[in-house]
Amino acid sequence: MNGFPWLTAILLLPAAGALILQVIPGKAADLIKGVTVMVAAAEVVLVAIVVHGVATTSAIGGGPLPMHYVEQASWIPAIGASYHLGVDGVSAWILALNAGVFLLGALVVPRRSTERLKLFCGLMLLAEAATTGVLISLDLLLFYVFWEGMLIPLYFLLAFYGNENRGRATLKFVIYTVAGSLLMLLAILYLHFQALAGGHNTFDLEVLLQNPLPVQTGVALPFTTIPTLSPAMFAFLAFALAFAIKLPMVPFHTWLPDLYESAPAPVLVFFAGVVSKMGAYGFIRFGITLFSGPVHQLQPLLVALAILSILYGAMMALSQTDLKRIVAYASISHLGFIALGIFSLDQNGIDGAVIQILNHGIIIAGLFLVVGVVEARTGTRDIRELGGLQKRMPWLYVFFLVITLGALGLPGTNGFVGEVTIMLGAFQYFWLLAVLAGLGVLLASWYMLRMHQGMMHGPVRAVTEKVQDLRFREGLVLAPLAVLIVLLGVFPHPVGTVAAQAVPGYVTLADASQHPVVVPTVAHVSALTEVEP
Amino acid sequence: MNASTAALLAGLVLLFPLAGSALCGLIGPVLGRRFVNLAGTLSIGAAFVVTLVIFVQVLGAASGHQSTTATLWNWLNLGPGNLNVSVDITIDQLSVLMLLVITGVGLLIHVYSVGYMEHDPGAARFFSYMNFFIFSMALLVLAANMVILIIGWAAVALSSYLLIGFWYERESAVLAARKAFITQVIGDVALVIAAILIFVNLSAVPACPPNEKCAGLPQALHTLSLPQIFAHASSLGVGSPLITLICILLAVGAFAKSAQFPLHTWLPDAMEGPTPVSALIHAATMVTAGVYLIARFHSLFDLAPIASGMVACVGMGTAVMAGFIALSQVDIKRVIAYSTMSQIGLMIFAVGIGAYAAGMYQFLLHAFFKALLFLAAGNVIHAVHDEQDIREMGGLDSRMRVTAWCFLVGSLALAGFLFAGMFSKEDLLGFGMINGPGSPALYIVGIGVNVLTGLYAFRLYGTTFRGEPRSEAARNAHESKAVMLWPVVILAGLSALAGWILQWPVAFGPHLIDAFLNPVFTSPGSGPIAKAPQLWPGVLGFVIGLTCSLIGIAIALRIWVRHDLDPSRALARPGLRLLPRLSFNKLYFDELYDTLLVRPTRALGRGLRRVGDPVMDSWIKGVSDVATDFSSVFRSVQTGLIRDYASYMVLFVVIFTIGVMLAAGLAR
Amino acid sequence: MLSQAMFPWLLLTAAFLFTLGALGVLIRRNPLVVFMCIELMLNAVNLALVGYSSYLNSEEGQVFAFMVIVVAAAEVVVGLGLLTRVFSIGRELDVDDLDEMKQ
Amino acid sequence: MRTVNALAALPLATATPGWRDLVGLLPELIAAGGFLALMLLDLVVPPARRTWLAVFSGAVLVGALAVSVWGWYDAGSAGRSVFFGAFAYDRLAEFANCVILVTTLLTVVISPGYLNRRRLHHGEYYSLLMAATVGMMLLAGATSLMVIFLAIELLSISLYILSGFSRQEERSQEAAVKYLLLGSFASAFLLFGMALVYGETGHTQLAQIAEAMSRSLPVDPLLVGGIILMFVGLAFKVSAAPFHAWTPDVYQGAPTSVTTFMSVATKVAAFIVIIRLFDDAFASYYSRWSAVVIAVAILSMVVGNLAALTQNSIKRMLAYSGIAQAGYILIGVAVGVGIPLGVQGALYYLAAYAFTNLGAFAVVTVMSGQGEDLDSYDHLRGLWRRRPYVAAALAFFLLSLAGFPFTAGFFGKFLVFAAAIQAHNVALALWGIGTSAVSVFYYLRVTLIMFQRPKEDAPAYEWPRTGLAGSAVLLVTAAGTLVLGVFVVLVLTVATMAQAGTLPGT
Repeated sequence: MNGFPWLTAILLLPAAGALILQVIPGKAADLIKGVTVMVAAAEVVLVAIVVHGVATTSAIGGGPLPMHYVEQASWIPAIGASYHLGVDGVSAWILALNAGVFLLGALVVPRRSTERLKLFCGLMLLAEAATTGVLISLDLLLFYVFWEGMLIPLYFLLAFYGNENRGRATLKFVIYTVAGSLLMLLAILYLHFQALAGGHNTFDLEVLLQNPLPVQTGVALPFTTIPTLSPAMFAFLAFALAFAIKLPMVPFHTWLPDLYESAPAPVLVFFAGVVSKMGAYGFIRFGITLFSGPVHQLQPLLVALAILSILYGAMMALSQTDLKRIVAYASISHLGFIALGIFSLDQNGIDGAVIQILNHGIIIAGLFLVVGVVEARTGTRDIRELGGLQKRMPWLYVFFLVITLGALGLPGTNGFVGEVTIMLGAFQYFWLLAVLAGLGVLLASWYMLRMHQGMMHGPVRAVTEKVQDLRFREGLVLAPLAVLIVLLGVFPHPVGTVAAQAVPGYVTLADASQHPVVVPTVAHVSALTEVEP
Repeated sequence: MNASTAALLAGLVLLFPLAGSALCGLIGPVLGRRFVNLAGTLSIGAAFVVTLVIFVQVLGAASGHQSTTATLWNWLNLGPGNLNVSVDITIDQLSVLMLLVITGVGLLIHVYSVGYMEHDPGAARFFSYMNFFIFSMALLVLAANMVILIIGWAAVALSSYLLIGFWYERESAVLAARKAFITQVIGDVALVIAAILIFVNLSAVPACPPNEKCAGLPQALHTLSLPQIFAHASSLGVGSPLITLICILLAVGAFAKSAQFPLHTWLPDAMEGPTPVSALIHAATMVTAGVYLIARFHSLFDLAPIASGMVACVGMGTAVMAGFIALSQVDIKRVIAYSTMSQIGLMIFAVGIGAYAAGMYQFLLHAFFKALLFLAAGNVIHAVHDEQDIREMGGLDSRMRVTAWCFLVGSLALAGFLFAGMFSKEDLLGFGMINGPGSPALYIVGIGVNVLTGLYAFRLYGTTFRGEPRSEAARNAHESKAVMLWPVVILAGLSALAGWILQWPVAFGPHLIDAFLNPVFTSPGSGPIAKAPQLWPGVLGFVIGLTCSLIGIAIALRIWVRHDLDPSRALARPGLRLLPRLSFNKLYFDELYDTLLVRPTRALGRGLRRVGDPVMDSWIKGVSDVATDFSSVFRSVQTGLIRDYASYMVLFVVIFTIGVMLAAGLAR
Repeated sequence: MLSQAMFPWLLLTAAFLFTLGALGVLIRRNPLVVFMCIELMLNAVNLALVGYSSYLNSEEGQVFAFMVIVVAAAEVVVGLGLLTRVFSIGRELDVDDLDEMKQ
Repeated sequence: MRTVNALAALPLATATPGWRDLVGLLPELIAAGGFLALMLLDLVVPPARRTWLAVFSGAVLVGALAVSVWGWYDAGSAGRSVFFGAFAYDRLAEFANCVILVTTLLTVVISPGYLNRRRLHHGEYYSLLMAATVGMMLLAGATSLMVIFLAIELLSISLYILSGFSRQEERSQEAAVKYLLLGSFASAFLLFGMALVYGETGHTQLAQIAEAMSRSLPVDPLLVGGIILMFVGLAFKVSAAPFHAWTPDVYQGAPTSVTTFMSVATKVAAFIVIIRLFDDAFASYYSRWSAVVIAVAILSMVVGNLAALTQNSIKRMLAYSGIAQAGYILIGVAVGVGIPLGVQGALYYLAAYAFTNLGAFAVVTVMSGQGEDLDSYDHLRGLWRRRPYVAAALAFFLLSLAGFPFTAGFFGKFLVFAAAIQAHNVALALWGIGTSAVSVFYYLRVTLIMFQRPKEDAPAYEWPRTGLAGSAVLLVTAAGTLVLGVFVVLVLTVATMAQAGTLPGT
């Protein structure tokens, strides 16, 4: 608060860092990396201040979603787009995750082996700026600009620095994300003109939430209702597609394993830890609030997809032999949990989703760091060739054990907190969901142990014959993650309370009963025909 | 005692082992073996001392005030109507009894381990894990909130996993650890779902009976704190499907932990761990956590007769099954493991019929003699150089006298003659006579279990210690050193005397444990759920049970010690021919699960891997192909010939003009 | 002063000439002939312009026609210059030869 | 017919032109003067000093630019018609002037270096460039069919010669002939359309044409035909499919600096006049011509993007992308009647396109070395290693063409799509979305190639030093692209004002 534009600061700091890098001679690798890490650390500090502020001060703004640190300035008055920033209990911890994971990513940038290190670090910083922007913008156009802009640095990082088969992977990734988000742009425009018709020339989320879209009654059947294909429904589908691809939910996930397999370690840590959470964040912040009607009509489908992601991801993780692919599918499964929590539209569920976003970010970053270390040591990612690492790398074993337990959601680790809360929320929507999610947990312990034991236990193999244990720096990167996994497992209170102070607003917004219900009329039918390509 | 004291003491009990674990694990490898031995054992000793203090406190407390609940810190607060969990601990007779066993027996076993792990390079890791186990077990029994209980529950499973897979270079150990852990997770999930059911349904006002109008709707509590749950258990309905379901889920959790049918197959494999582990975790304490759970949730089970009946049947069934399998196993530790399974089956049966105190009584005594048996077995294994096959042993009684005597005491206690087992088993069977589903049917089965117990107990003793040595290792085996002997002796003493002491004041009446625990188990208002038998029926039952045990022992001695009775001919009869093979192959449960669950899942995974993703991103290739085709079309019309370009222009001018004219004509 | 009856015919003539020129462009391969066809099209336009102007008795059409003539002349100058340079010695006059750049 | 005849009697040529009319033409006059002066200077300036010509023309352009900026304020929001309605002195015209003059200026800046490398440095280059500029400026302001025709021919003829400017090169000659023959063919159609429009309305001034059209229902078939033919002629100039076929060949064949110039400036001028005609003068016939414009827009987006997908020549790729961009701008035009956002979007897109495409072609020009023009994708291999900033700039321009945020291209697309949605023409927007999704690939593919190592067998292309002029131009265009991508309000306000003050203003 107190006048200082904190959010602008955390938004511009990484970008400024990217600029600073340009004046450093390309030869000074240490300096370049040092500056990057410094900027990342400073960002962490700033974000910490912001999160603390969110936790301690009371939110301002009488809107349905009270915000903190609000900044508002006119941007494109002609079309009512504004530079509107704000943070609340939902985004605060994701913001912290963003900064923290990025710091880790910056720490593990291979200083010597990266060619054009300056470019690499600059792109990384730009990527962080973009993700930060996504998390704090309250204007749909601004959000979209960051959302789409996020792709640029990520694309270059992946396309330039990935391994040999990066070409197809990045192409797939770009196909999926661009296709999804362009449709979202149309939906945003639809919302804009809907509001314009209502007398508001705006893209502002808070204003758009004030006059909700008309909800059309679906055709009621036993168990579910067939949703009517109103323009609102199409708009939601466009948003949902964009978010579901980024999350990703099965069946829109196929870009992810290939991409993770080809991505360089620092990018991978950041990507898996933060970028994939943007979809979940989008669903919470925009999906369920702006489109409560369509969400409720499609809820059965959405939770079904979430469960599908959980189980499908788990089964695939069980049958992979490449460490990165195992973790990739495991992450799909876990993100399915997050989606399940969101679409339960229950406060526990959404709280759990927010908590799980943070926790999964920590866990997955740790997993990929470990995989990176092991690959660097042994030169292989094939689980069948690995084994007996516990003997050679006891410290890695300690950290990896904690991370694994977090990943399989062992009670007492942070993974459990989110999962149990999500299951509680899902149960209140439909009991079977909790049971199936439980099955997912069971499978998780199976594939995680398969991976963990396959790497660590058994007799020492040829590739693991003469590997060294973690160096101090590597331990320094992994230790905080392990500590956090345990700490947030036994004392999740801070995360929970901050999230819980914001989530009720979302739940009430997602409650369709508030919004006007219109029976489909000729006008809607014509509108429908207009929407169809 | 007041809450703060309780919090302090409980905190200490938790803290000491945790600190010990951290010390041993992190700086142990640096500071060396002595430090590890000291830190590892002293921490447990300290915890034991604190437990004694607590015990005294509880004994001294006025009746009705023995139970204290305290909050350590807030775990998660999601606002009213949502999940609100705080780290609560309860100190009452039940938890303190558990703590006594955990820390007491634990201390002995730690001391024993100092000797047993002497030559193992991973001793530091071992003690770290063991201490962590004590911590998590203590957390489990102290927890006063269901979430915290689940956390302890899982932490126990974790330490068990770590210790089973302690020798991680042995594939078999690794697999056994994984199997144990995943089985435990099944239990965890069951507990979580039970917790969710309770959270959703627990309400302050008793729920209305069906099809009846109520004045005030029940107002939901949305809590998972155990005292609350127990206080309002009735709101879940008496004998209703809901509470039955909850209790069944709880029971599933208990079965997973206590290796009851059908989740029992992990326990025998768990013997891959070092012997002290088997003694502490897979005999004395952890595997009895299931019994504790049901006893702790008695006020729910009291309301769900169907569920309790199921529990009782499963318990007795497991007792029989395990006893039967134990008859023909050849690995000394596996035999004891199955006997554990069988004895725990009896405990489960006891709590199933509502004789909670009896169940805990059996738990207490069983902890003594089973730990004794395992440690003694550990001595034997050491003596014969890590040989575990009893067919390679024999004649050890002359070579390691103390161990042999202690083992004999343990076997008698197990079989239920003279020593510990006699009291507890007869006690709970006595309850079985008049309580439980279809009583006294299960009681009769229980009598049979006595026979079985006698048989396998003394088959083990006979083949191991009596007769002639059947291997080189056995021939020049020799007694273990003091540090591994004293704990055994102490446990032998306990097994021999505990029963007499506890039973002393009142013969055939309620024993001290009963008196001590009953306040916990009497749901407010009514008395204990299970009626104790009258005096003379009790005496009668006692005599019958005892004779059965003796019969079993006698037969065993004739077959395996005096060798004047050969069962093989009897078993050769067509009807019975199958029995030995079934028993030896553990009724083929592993194979069954493998074919029914494991293989299909793996196959499904492989199938999905082959089909799933390729199908799901086939559309991308399709799109790109179409795009490229169109691209080549558009490029092919770009012939570079001026006349072609001109003709395109003319063509489209014509098309547009005609089209617009037609449209205009239609518009007219 | 043009009579009402004749005017449509005149317009048709212009259109006919225009089409003729266009067809010539499409059919003929000699660049000079193609160029002439284009001139034909322009002159068809001139015809239409002049016809209209006299029909509507407004001068603008005729002015327009003059401009067209001038511009056409300029085009011819430039065009012939280019063509002579392109189809210099040793190349027969064929627009279909100009297909080095395609696709 | 009778009513039209009555209109013909309006008194026109009574007054004589005055100073106020000349003020309206001041920028054009300055440029024209520069054109003549350049022709004379060419005779006196020694061949070694030809750069002076560039400097001189640069000075002239700056002067014209200054006057245009002044004219923006002088013309005011209403604007006024000069030379008896033959020419518009309004903000639309001045906006166009500014864009065109900046384009020419930047082209002039990069030309000497390029021409010297390619040994093409002849004096008439600048005069022809100036002549084309004059034509474009006139076109932007023209409100009379005759002026439109004259302006188009002026710029076309100059461009015919320029595209054949490299006398030695076969390709350049071929390009010139193609452009010449097809261009005059197209202007014949344009002319016939004009004749019909004139004949059916009886006027050549747009104001009166519009008035006459609004008098009657849009039913006159000859008039409709005339409108369509005029659109065809102009669509050829903006290289919109299916009248685009000449574009790739000419862009590839012409000297790169010329391509740079004509790919941007021509489009701007032609689109301005299209907006004047269709969104303003012919508005009352909207129901008739809209279908054609929409069809052309969709065709351009589809053909341009898909054909560019598999190109291996950067110049051809940019040509096809230019065709696609024309399609996007046409979206704005197609829905522009009654929806100001359409025209505003189109204008914004034009400015964005000017900077972006100019930048992209400037990179090609600046990087073209002694031997052949930089053309094949293989020439770009390893550029990112040897010339990181040039490569980054090109990547930035390509991203802008693809329509990524933080670049001008994004808001260009955004505004025209918004206009389409506002016009309830979601289908059109969806076509735009789909095609731009496709376009992402070939743009990004080039960026990737720049980062790859050059092939072993093929010798790496010899890139010349960027030089002060080159870097300056790249800097300006990149900055422009970025500014238009972030501080939208600046240019959007300008576009709004320009759209508001359009003459004849029906």
